[in-house]
Amino acid sequence: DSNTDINLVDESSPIIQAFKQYQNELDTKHDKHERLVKLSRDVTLESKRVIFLLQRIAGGTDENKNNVLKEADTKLQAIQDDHFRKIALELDGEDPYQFLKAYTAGMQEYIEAVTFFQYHKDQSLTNHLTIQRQLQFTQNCPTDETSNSTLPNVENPKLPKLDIQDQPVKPLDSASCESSYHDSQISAIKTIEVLVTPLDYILGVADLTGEIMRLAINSVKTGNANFLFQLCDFMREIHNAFISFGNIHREIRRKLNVLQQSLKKVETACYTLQIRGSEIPKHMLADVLSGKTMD
Amino acid sequence: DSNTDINLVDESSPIIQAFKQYQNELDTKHDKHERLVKLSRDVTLESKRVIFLLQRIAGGTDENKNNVLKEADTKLQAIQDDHFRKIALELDGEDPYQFLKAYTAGMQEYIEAVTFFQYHKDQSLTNHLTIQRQLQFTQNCPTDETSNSTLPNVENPKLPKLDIQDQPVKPLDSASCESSYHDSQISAIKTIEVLVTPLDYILGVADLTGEIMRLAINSVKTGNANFLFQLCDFMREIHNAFISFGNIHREIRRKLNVLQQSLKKVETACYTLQIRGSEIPKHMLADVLSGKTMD
Amino acid sequence: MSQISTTSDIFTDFRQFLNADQELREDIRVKVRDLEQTARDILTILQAVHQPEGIKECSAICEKAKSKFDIIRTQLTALIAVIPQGQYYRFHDHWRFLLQRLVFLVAFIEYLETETLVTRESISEVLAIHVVRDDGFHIDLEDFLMGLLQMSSELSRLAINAVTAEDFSRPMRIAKFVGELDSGFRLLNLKNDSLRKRFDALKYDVKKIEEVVYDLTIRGLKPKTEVKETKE
Amino acid sequence: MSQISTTSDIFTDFRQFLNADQELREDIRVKVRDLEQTARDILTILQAVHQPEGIKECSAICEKAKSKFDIIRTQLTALIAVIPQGQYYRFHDHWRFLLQRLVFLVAFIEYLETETLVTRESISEVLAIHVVRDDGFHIDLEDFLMGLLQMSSELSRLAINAVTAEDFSRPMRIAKFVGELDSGFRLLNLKNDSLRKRFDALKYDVKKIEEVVYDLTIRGLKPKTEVKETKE
Amino acid sequence: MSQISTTSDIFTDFRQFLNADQELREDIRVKVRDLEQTARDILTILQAVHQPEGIKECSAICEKAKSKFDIIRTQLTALIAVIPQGQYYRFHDHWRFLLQRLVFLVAFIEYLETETLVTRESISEVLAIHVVRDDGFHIDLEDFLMGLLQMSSELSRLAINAVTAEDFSRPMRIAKFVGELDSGFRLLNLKNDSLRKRFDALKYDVKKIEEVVYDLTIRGLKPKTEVKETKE
Amino acid sequence: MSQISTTSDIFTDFRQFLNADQELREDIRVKVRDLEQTARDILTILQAVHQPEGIKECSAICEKAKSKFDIIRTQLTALIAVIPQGQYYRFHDHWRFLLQRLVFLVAFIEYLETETLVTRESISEVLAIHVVRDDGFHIDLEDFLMGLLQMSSELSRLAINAVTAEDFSRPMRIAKFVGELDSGFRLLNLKNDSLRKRFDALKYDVKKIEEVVYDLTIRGLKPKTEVKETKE
Amino acid sequence: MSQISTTSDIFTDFRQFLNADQELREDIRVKVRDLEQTARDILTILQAVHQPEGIKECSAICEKAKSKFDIIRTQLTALIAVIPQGQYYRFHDHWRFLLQRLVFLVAFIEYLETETLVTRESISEVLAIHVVRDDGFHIDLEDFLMGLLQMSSELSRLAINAVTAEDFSRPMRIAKFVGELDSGFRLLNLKNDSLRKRFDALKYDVKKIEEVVYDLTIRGLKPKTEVKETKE
Amino acid sequence: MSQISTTSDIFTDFRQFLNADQELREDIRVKVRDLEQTARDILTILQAVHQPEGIKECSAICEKAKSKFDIIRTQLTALIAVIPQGQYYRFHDHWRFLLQRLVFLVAFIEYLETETLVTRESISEVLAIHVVRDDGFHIDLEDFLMGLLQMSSELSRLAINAVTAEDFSRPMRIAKFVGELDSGFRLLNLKNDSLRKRFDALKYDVKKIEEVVYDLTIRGLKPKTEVKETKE
Ligand SMILES: [Mn+2]
Ligand SMILES: [Mn+2]
Repeated sequence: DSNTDINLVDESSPIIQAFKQYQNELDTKHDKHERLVKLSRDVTLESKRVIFLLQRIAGGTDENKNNVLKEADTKLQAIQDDHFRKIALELDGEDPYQFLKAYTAGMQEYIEAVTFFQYHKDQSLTNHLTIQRQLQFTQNCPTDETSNSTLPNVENPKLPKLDIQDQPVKPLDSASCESSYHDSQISAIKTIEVLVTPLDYILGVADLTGEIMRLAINSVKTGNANFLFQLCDFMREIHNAFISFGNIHREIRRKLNVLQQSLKKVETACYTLQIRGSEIPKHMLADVLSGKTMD
Repeated sequence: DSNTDINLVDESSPIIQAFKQYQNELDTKHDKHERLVKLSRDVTLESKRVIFLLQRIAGGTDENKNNVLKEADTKLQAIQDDHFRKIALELDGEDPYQFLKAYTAGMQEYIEAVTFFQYHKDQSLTNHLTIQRQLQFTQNCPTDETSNSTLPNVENPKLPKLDIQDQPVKPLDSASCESSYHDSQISAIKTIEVLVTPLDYILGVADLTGEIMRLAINSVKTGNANFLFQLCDFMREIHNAFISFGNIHREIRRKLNVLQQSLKKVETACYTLQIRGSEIPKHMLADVLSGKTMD
Repeated sequence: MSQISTTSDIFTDFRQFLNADQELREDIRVKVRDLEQTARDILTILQAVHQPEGIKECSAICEKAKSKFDIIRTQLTALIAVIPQGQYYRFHDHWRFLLQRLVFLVAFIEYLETETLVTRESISEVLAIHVVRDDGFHIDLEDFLMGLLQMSSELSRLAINAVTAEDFSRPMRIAKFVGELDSGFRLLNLKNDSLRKRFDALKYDVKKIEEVVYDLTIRGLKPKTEVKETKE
Repeated sequence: MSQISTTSDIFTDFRQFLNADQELREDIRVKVRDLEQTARDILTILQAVHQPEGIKECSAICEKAKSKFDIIRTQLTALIAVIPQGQYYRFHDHWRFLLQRLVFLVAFIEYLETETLVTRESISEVLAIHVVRDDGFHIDLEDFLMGLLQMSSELSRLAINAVTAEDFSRPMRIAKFVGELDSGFRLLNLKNDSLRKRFDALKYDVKKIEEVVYDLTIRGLKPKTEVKETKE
Repeated sequence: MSQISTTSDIFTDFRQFLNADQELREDIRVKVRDLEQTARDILTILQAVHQPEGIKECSAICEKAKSKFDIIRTQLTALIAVIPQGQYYRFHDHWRFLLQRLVFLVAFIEYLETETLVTRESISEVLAIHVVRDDGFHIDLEDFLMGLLQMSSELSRLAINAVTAEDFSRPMRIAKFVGELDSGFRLLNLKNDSLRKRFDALKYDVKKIEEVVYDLTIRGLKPKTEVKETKE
Repeated sequence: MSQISTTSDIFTDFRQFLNADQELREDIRVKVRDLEQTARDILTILQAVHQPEGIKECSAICEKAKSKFDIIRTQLTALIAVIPQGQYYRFHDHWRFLLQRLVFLVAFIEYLETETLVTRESISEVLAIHVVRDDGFHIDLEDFLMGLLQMSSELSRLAINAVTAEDFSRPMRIAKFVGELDSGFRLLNLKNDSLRKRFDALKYDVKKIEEVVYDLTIRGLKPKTEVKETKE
Repeated sequence: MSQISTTSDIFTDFRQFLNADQELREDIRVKVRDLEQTARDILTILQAVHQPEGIKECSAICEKAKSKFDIIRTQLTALIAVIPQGQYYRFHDHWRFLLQRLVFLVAFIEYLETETLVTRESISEVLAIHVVRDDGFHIDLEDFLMGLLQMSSELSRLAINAVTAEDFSRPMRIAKFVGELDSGFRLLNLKNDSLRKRFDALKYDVKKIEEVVYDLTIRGLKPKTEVKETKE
Repeated sequence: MSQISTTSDIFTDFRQFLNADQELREDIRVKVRDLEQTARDILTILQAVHQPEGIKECSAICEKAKSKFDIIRTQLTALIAVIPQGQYYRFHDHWRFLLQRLVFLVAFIEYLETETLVTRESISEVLAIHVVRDDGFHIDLEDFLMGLLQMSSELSRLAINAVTAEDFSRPMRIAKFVGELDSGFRLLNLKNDSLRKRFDALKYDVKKIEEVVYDLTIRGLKPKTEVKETKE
């Protein structure tokens, strides 16, 4: 639209006609990339805050743990329903790998947050498919709201993974709701998603170990050896898996280094707890540390 | 607000009370930084498009020059009135240097665009003060619009530079208009600005020379030796100024290298034009190149 | 229910993914290398147009070059067969340069034969691939544009060698064509990437060709019959 | 009208700016260096608390350290005098580490004397600077927090040395204080910056102090009188 | 005319040579990759010794790891078969890290089983390759030393984890062993290269293990029956 | 006890080995440096062909340059004498650039004298080394090709300077020769390495020479008597 | 007790020494900075020779530049005064680039005025410093050579701009002069350092100037009256 | 004509100078390498003090180490002989690390023997070199300080190992000594350079030793007879 009114060149030339089309395509792509970068930055920021929130749980026995988990859950839900839904709309009908660089940073931070949350909940590692399903959405437009804030009508379907739809969706900022609403009239409800690549998943898990390490160090003072040893086992499992992967990807290699440092820190923490406990009988240890005796 | 409902710690502790305040301050600052980064990215993108638009003027004699300049002017005006006005609102009451890193990239690209525009207009270099004045705004809120697009009531005052106001302005995304409207009821019309640092100005000018070089190479084919020599003189003037600056700043030094390469390219273009012209009498040259003879 | 897997399962899965990925990439790499070899062969054939005698046997050279595209199509089909649906850009870096090269070759032949700018449609047809992404294996727009830029460099070289071969009208036509291409590129808003850098080089190609036109003009070697109607 | 200036004028102006800027930075650099020297002297005085005898002469040591703050205030006033209005962050890197160090020193003295956490207000008072940015030369919040983190490292060292000096109640009080500080820091949302990194180190300080408490506890060396009411 | 054919003929020869060379490299690359995968599998098996239960089942773990060396030997034989005579160093970079890793694995197993330092002879035997260069495929001395240094890092980690597993005598024995290794390396005149850098890490490992011994000593956990009964 | 002596003994052996190795490298380094100096001297002699008068005294210059090859042969013999059997590639990086330079020099002289492309056999003869790897010290094919590419840059410079010296037929012959070389290189399947990068420079050299031919053509300076009479 | 005072006394001495040292460095830094500013001013003056009109007023420009050397001499004298005997190289890095720049400036002026190569003696005279190291403050040979290399880059640029200013004989003379300089540098046995790297740029400058001469030759612009009348 | 010979003559001079210079550097390099080897041998001897038995045979170990200093002195004399007057700092980087290492060795022996801080005078005496710069070959103060810092790391390690060897009083004395050293360094106004960075490591050493003292204290292992009887 912007430059068409300028008559610099021979408008009738087929070359010029073709390049006008190219201009349009390029601008559309760059604009979409830019919007995705911004959404990704938002995801990063919000995910980081979830992680910090979860780090506020002291050890494995905190009495406020449930409250924290509830708040973290709400925040994660908001990231999915707000930011990721917008990303999914942008990516609808696209080859997601084309725009991967634009949102990979946010995705990895989000995976770190989600897996950390899950670990707090039940000491398990969230699998790839679960995370992918959380980022699938039915497209169902609110009637006439213009704001970007809460989208009450969006449902997170927890459906089995679907193929990416072919139909492209108009960018959000040009009255996207209308046009996508229009689409849905034709095609009924459809499912859109943000692709979680296996590499992003595993790099997010690598980052998770950094947070596990922080959690472990924080937990030493509780003297809960079992909890600490459990964290150490979990880290070892991830570590052993990573060393079996091989030199596939530069990023994995780089993160393995960090992971090894973190594991050493946790192993040293276990060592400290063990050697500290060696000076009194085992059964007294927990009491001492929980402050139940000798005060 | 977000974390206050979690009762992890002794709320009555003065330490905890203090840190709640710190949390609030830090989050506010990070959020503002984030908003500025995004605005800066927009400025970069829009400024780049202005530069590309201006590069479409062929040589110094293009008949569509006026149309292009008019469109570029409109676009620059939009960057000022839209993006920079928002940046100014964010920075109102702040030490602009605190957030400089967040918007310096956009600022430099904008300066490159503005100075390139000015050079096309009258072959002069826009001075620092002029650019600064274009980024001063009277704060005057439109009555009830919620969109961010056109702000018809904003006036660009071209007033002498004013000191930065002390009064802080609420961030844009929480119904900023209302609150700033409220402010203006108290304090009448006030002037806000985005600071243009001398360093950003000069680095923008350094980038300008890259565009001047492209313009010069494009102009060789017109055979307008005067125009080319004029560009070369302009670049030499900037170059000679830069070599007199000294090793003050790493960025300046780095850009001086690029500038020297660009100057060599333009000097070589002048050389080519000269040596090419040597094979026929001077007075025939322009005719030959404009295609007026021999066809 | 299947959703809950042990940590060990997760990593076993991922390792399988990595192995499969590596094999796939290996496969792609080999196939792309073969294609690059064929593309190089075609280019070597086309180099003949720069020889004094070559410019006159332009169509024979083009025919010879085109006969090789059967191989290209076969090799491309084999490549496409291994790429999973919707993952073109996952492996983009593997064939980015190959496709730019192929665009260049097809565009160069098209120019030599018809003196017109190739369209994405023609290229897709010649290579037997899709035009737009939605339909499958296609050519990324930026790669297409890079290919065109490579062609203009080759044309600026051809303008020089045409004069050596005493074909004085060709540089005129090349000048007009490349000039239009340059105008087209100026319409684009590029980022500071390789495309922008390559486009900057186009200015020098244009300048070079303009100098040839100038040289011919001042020596009265410019053909009287104008460039208006390009031969087709 | 004055707005239109020649290119030459513009660059002359900028060169003047650069020269003025360089001189100003030079001036700041020298003034900050002097402040750093004084801060180092104060720290050396405070080091005495780690000596076996030192812990008992805590208040004398603090008095001696505090007497040096006159110099600090004078030097700070001289520094502030040269900084242009509203350009604190322009030169932030020049004094960032100095202010962190000063916060640490004031906070450490405050703790030694009252066993409470210093407030930004107290620090501003001691240093005779402003609390908030709007009022002028102040301490950036992140620098303030860095200073507190430096203090907790020093306190973890003090807990160790207090035991050596056979003061068994102090580590208990330090443990409670640093524990609270740790809880405070956990409320913050940090970026991946130096503050985050430094905060990660705090975990190890906390751990160290907890180990001292543990060592005292299992040996029955923990004083009966509880840590509840910190002496003030 | 004859010149054309000559140049072209010569380069056709070169082309064949270069293609064969590239295929050889490809072949080596694939074979090395397979070896690396097996080596990684062995390493993963050995990681179990760091588990609290693992240290007690040391010999079972070693047996399991050793059973994989059949694969290694087969894969190595296949690799060696494709390397032309006298060109070991031409492809050295391809397998340098692999061989360091294999030395580390063999040396680590040897230590776990016998608590002695592996010799180059044993390694050659286990891998079924030559000891000295002149005889064919061998292990470069610097690669051998790098492997030993990798082992000492793993041992320093094991010393820590042994304590966690309440095996208090093992760190004593590790300390003695790594100390001797350190003395050995001090005899060498290392250049400023990767080996030197890695050796600096060994010094750090030694200190780390000394601290473990210290921790055990001061808590009276040092086993009374001295290190005497280690196999020597 | 025996363990200590063993480790120590083993490392004493290693020390001797490493020291001997380091001395060998030092020895090679010095010998290569001397060769580089002689090569530089030969190059300086050959530079004279770029002078206006030089091009006419081509054969005298070549004779002078060739007389220096006695020294080269003596120095090479000394170098070869110290290299252990089968370790050519172990020290390849030490003489890689030297050999490329020597190939360039021999090839350049050969071209100046006969206007033909040197063969690997001739080079081996001039340098008194082996042609193929299996026989001993030889020139790696990639180094040989690098040497040829260096020569073509020098020839493109010579084409320019020949025009200055008003020798208008030489650029024609150079164009033909370098064109053939270019076709030869196009046959090769080069990896993305230094050779490929250097080959890209050849394309630039070809273009440069084509422009010289163009300049001569358009100004009617191209000799009418065709390139036929070049020595072949 | 005496030990304490001893350590403390010793370090008090060190403190004084280090402080004095730091002040000296500060002093040198400021003095060098001033010299650099003057050198930059001279360079800016000399830039005028690249202007179309400038080349004709060469001697006026040189006079203007030379008048600034009084300041240089005064500033250098002040600098030399503070450097302790025998510590030239201790602070070499402080003035290394300054001296290279000064050599360049003096050499460039000398060339513009007399078209000869400046000697180290002339430079010492102009700057009023010593020629040889033993006598005191001097110019390191490598810095002198770097200065000459800077000059040849400037001359290659001047050759281009002289043509633009329609002075067609100057490029001829520059070509001859820079050619001699190139031959001179080829005599040297340069290490792989910054000098070697800079010398590679000279080779490029030489080629550039040869192309200018070529351009003039082919267009018949080479002045018939040869370079004879330059002062020699 | 005369110009050519002049440039050439000048550069021939330069060539001789540069060659001589390069040989000198080579000579220094070899001599420094030999010294480093001897220093390494001395360090290996001294490592014995960290062994459980070693700490008791401290003076025998020191004697053995000191006997090697004859070699050091001879090698140093040979080195000094080749350094031109007033060019110590020209080659400073060649021996900077060697001298730091030598200072460390002498200071460590001195401490082991007398438990006092070595003076620069003693070091000069032991090494038979000058104390102050003006007299000739000396030790730069910063290198001296670096040597002391290396010693304190070694002492912190010794404190750990002394406990392992059940020598519980030595850590007390080391704590006192290193504490004084720390106070000394705090007096200095260090720049942000390698010395400052190394000094930060000293703070860590001090903390480490304090923790040893703490461990001894809390377990009642601190010798009742206070540190009084240390030799002074
Ligand atoms: Mn994280
Ligand atoms: Mn630009």
